[in-house]
Amino acid sequence: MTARTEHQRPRVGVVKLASCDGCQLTLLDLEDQLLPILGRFDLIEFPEASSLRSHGPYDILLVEGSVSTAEQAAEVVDLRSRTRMLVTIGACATSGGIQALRNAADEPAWRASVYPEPQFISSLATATPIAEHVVVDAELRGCPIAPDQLLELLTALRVGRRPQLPVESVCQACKRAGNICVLVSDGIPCLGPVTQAGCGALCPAYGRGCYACFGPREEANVPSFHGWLSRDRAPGEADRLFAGFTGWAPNFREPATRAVVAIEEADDA
Amino acid sequence: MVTERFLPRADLDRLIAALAESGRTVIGPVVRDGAVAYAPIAAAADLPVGWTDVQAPGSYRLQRGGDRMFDIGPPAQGLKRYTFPSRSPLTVAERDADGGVRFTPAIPDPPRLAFLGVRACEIAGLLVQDRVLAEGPFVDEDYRARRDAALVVAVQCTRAGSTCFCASMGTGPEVTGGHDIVLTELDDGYVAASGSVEGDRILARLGLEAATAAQQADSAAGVASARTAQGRAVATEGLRDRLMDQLDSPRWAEIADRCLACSNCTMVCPTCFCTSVGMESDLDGATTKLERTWDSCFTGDFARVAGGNFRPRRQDRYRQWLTHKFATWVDQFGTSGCVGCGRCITWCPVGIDVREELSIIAPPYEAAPLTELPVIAGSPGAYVPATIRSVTPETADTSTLVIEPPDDALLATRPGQFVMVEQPGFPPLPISVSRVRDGALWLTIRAAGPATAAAIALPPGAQLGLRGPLGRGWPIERAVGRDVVIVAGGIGLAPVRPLIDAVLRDRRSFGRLVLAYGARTPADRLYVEELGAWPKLDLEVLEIVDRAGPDWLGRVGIVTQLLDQRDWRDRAASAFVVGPERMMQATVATLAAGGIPAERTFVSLERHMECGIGLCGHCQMGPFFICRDGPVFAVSELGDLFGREGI
Amino acid sequence: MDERDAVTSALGASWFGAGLSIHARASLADCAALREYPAGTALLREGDETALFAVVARGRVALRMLVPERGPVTILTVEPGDVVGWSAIVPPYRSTSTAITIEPTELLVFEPRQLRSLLEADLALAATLYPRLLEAIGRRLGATRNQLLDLYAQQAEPVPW
Amino acid sequence: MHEGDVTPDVGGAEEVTRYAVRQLTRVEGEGRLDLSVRDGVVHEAHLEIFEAPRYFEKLVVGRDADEVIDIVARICGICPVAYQMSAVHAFERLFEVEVDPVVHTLRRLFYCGEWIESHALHIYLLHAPDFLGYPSAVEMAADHQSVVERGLRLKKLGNRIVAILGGRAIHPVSVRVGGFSLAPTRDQLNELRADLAVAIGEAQETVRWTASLPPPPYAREPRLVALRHPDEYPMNDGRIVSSDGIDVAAGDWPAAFEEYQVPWSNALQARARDGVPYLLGPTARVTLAHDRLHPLAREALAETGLGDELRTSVFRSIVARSVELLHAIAEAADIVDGYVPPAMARAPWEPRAGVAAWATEAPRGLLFHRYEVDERGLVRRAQIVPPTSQNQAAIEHDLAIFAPSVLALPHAEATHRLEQLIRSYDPCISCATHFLDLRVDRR
Repeated sequence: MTARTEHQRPRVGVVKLASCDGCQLTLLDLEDQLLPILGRFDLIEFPEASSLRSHGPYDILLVEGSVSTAEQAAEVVDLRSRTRMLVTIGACATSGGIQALRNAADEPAWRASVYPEPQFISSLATATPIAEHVVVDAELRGCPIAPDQLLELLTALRVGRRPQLPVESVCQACKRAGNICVLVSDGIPCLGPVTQAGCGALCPAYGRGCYACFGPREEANVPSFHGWLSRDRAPGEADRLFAGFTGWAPNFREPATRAVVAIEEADDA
Repeated sequence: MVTERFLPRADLDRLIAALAESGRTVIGPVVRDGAVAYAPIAAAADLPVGWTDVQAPGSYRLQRGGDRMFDIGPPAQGLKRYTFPSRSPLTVAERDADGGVRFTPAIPDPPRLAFLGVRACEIAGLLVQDRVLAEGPFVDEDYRARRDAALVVAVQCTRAGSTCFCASMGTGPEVTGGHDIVLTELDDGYVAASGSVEGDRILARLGLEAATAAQQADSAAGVASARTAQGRAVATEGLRDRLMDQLDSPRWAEIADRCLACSNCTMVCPTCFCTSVGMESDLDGATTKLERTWDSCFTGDFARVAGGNFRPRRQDRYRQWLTHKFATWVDQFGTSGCVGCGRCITWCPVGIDVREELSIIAPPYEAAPLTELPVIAGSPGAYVPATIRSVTPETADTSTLVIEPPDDALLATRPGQFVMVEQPGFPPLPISVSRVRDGALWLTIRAAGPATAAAIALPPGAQLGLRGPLGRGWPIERAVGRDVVIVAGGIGLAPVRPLIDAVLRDRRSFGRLVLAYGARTPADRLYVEELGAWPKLDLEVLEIVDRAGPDWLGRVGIVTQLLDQRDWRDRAASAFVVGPERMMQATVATLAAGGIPAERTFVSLERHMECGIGLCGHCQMGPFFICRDGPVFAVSELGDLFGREGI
Repeated sequence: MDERDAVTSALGASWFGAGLSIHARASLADCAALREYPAGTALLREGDETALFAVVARGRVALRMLVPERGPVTILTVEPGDVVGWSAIVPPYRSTSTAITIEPTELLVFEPRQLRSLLEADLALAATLYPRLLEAIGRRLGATRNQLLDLYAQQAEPVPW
Repeated sequence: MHEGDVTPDVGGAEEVTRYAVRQLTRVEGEGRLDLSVRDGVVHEAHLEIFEAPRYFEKLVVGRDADEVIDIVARICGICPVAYQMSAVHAFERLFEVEVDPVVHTLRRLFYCGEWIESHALHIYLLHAPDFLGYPSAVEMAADHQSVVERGLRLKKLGNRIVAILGGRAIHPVSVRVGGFSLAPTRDQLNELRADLAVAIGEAQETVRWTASLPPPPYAREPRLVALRHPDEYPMNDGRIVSSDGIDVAAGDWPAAFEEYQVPWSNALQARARDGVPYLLGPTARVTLAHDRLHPLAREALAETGLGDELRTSVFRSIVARSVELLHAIAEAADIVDGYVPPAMARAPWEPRAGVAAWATEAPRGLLFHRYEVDERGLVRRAQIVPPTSQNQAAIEHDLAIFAPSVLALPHAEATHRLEQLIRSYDPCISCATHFLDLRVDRR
């Protein structure tokens, strides 16, 4: 009855660019579901977990990480050409990740300060999301992605329906969970109102503010919220809140850039 | 006259024990994570003794003050999460190997609770949700069961927070009903009175002294001070009309500059009831749990229809929320949707104050009439398995499923009504019925997305779940003795076919019958054989397509061109129109020019219909829930809502 | 009845002609003739000088445009009562589409040059004819806009699965 | 490219055979082994790390301590807790924060969770397939389903511990300077009891099982380095000691070690100031802190009867890892049993200027952090030395010794053996915060 039947198992690949491996590890973290999934999907490329390699073609390719070197920029185009459905997983792939903050900075200077022999480094001046290089069919947000969303994506792909990936705010999930708002009741800066849900409103549940792992939600009214947060804070502090793991996402980019530039200036001083 | 007794402070534990005795869990205010919230309590010591709160737009702070137990404003969230949980199971849908389906609706299993320390505004919130969920045309059984199983011990407010405005909404601070016991706190104890038989029984068991005149006077004075202490009021006189007159106010855009559309206001509101159906299915989609969760009209995909989002802008969403809360709610439920608890003000991350916005958007004038709605039964989890008899392709992307329901209820579907179709693994779909014949429902479905595509891919013999019949159908009686003009665009021919069947069955009761049908291309025309056969039954068929190749010898253009040279003035005609909203607007204008009045022009609105019975809120348009009050409306009913942006 | 009466009554019976004054109908009738065309007759060719201005009395005329790779596409059919060839009296007097009869069709035909000189000579006639003509073109424009919206097209957003 | 391609390349008169593992699989992150041999003599051994640079040392500049804790977790998705632990302890030492003793215990539980998850992942899903001759745990599961399922159960338990304390298994959110933003309730931890009890048995079984896996013949005497603490098995506290006398405070790593760059490698490496390569991780800890192991772990280790071989054969690291898996589970069970929530989940603190430096024991070995902090508590400079870049010299050293013994084998097999040797170190290459361009010497 489902859109796909047993005999045609989708060929799946899992690859990474510049990232921490956490999002692809999430697949292995689906412990209880892992073997059932491997029975229904043909995992033909997953170097972190298997010595079997394949160049595809892939029905589904999960891509982790951001494009940070010239090789990766070429690789992602090549991967796209061998993939039917390309899914970016995690903040690095969907918005560039925290390393994308260098896009707002003087990258050669960063290089020189981290490496004794910067001339040996081959790295692009920018770290950019996959969608800035090739067409992306679907994305899983998060730093890291949520295991239940990964499972929902795989289930939806198999059943042949649209996956349920809510675009609601973290606040909505937070209130549903019955948490007390840390922003209103404690004045703790929390990006929940402008951040897409998916994490289960973890940080407020653990008594701290949301730092936007899942990135800006649709209609994120950053100027208004930034203004409100700036009322009782030192200049620039509100900017830094947005300069996180999804700081390069279009809606956060402006304050995040201001934060990086301010830090650079303080550093030079 | 209820006798007022006196409960000494030390005896509050006896009251709590008495409440717990009957096996109830006592829910009261407690201090948690820097605020007061409702939670289970074992004794008076769990209450916020000596705490008070300072609430302001976008701010909530606890502070020490006095040594009273209930000297606090509305807790962080209301009792809604106990009577209408943020997530609740609807049904489990399963499909077996040979295509059969099985549905196991969740059985309400309400906890026995006793709410202690409930404020007047809180009770008002419960009463409003009673109207919505238990006293409307459809009843939410889970909600009703939870309400029936809960006891309410109210405490009248003797102080008011800066965000309180119950006095202006007429819901407090006095507790006037909806309670089993009501207390008023004094320094040394509580003036207590019962509001129900069970409440009276409990108080009697405690064997309390009657309250002295002085104690009664103190209590009355305390409540009075809470009333006078309330700050900025809301002018409720004629608020409904004042607000609806301001749909084009420039203020909406200004609010949108501040509003984060984060939905906190709707989540903390004690009356907001909008929900969405979520799914959890196993890897094969064979077993699917349907779960209902709180949703919000501020969220992006809440108002998403097949064609996109009909409330794309924050200003549309804020307008929907505010006008619903204070205006269209009155049309729908005969009461305001706001109880003046002020939570939406306190818990707004950017401190937007509805009292201020209302005073700016809709300055006062006189009052408005209320409307009532009939009561009928129904429940969002109640699907019945139905077996597919045949599947007939109509066009490249559209097929007609002939489905046999297990009982006759669905066969009573009237022309223009729809049913909810649920397939395990997919979200429920509202589908207009395109014919009822030979003990079967005919559903003509266009593959507009994965769920619809999967539905028409099902083989004969397979099953799917049906719920219905739902909605208000075509008012055929309004056309008897008149000419009948039926105008359909695209897939819209499906919902009018039962109407055509009906008028042809009783041909002599009507005058001229005209069907004007517009399709995208000749290949997209539905029911081609019938289009050829109907003229023989004295139904004039006019067809036109948007675009065509040289081999098409019929008309090309838009559907209004079939009608714009016609005049109906001499023969009082009725018109029935269904198609894309834009097409219906153009058609209604043409028909009006031809002399058919708005009162006799009926349209079927295709809106996002989630639960099918108006309980989830997705389908709202102004005062209407399309799937409950519609989908068929007289154009005169819709007024200027018809075709307005962002409604 | 004679040709001229037939022309006058046909004009009066049409949606287009019904909106004109008696005087206008009379003077127009002087330069008009009723003609029959079999199905498939090309009345006008897109881009050519407009060969005739006509009111459709009976039948159906398809207005077509040629789209490379897709062949001729019918974008509108002109029904009885409406006009075809309006570009005959609007500069630069060239047809905006190809007009072909797709049924046996009877037209009330006006010879372009004769009609134009008549309109230049009789300003009263021009003052009643042009508004009606604009109304006809306006309705056609409105219809075309609605067609542009492609209202019956697949509404669902495209998704990769 | 598939692994094991031969790219012969003639240099001068002599034949150079290059064993190139184009991309190391079943390691976290992207690395490559490049070994060139002349006349049967290992000429060069390169472990090249081509993980793209992410500049974490710069990303933490201008941030306060709690921000840094969130940021450094992202260096590695496999061992985020380790990065948070090294950072939080470094800052607490500088700010002289008095943390609640229960918080100290909870952090050990937290680390136990990560060790369990990381060790189970490596033992069962990444390393065991080498010994049993499978390309991955997927194929292995076909013949040994119950074994793989046991591994997944253990892994899941580790994830649950981290998730209960930190909200989620990867990049947890609760670690703050002074303690935790929220401490778990007794009930939350009690939910782990039953599973921990079962896991102890499964971990004992794991030790027996891995000890039975036959290693390729190989022996050498490595210098071992790990933390040592008077009464705790090394995790968050203690002094940095070596098998040959190095003994410095956890914050004084630079006193005995240094980072440097070698022309034939493309990753910044670390070495002892005396230049001798050294080995970190389970083997080093189990050897140097043998007497601090949980009794159950010590017992299970004794049963294996491996003795010196555990230290001298790199291929036995899977056994050392299993012993630590058992230790972590047993200690976690003890902590859960005796748990009473802290009086103060998060101690108050004031920032101060100075150098915050500390080292803790990541699953893969010693992880050193050093931050220069200004008076507002903002980081001005940072240095992060992950275990893999410290182990790299030792890995290459081993490759040079081990390679000749497999050169006689068919090329693919030899390549596989060499890769297996590298995997024995459980290299976590994503952790390589530094990166240098690949340069192959083509004389």
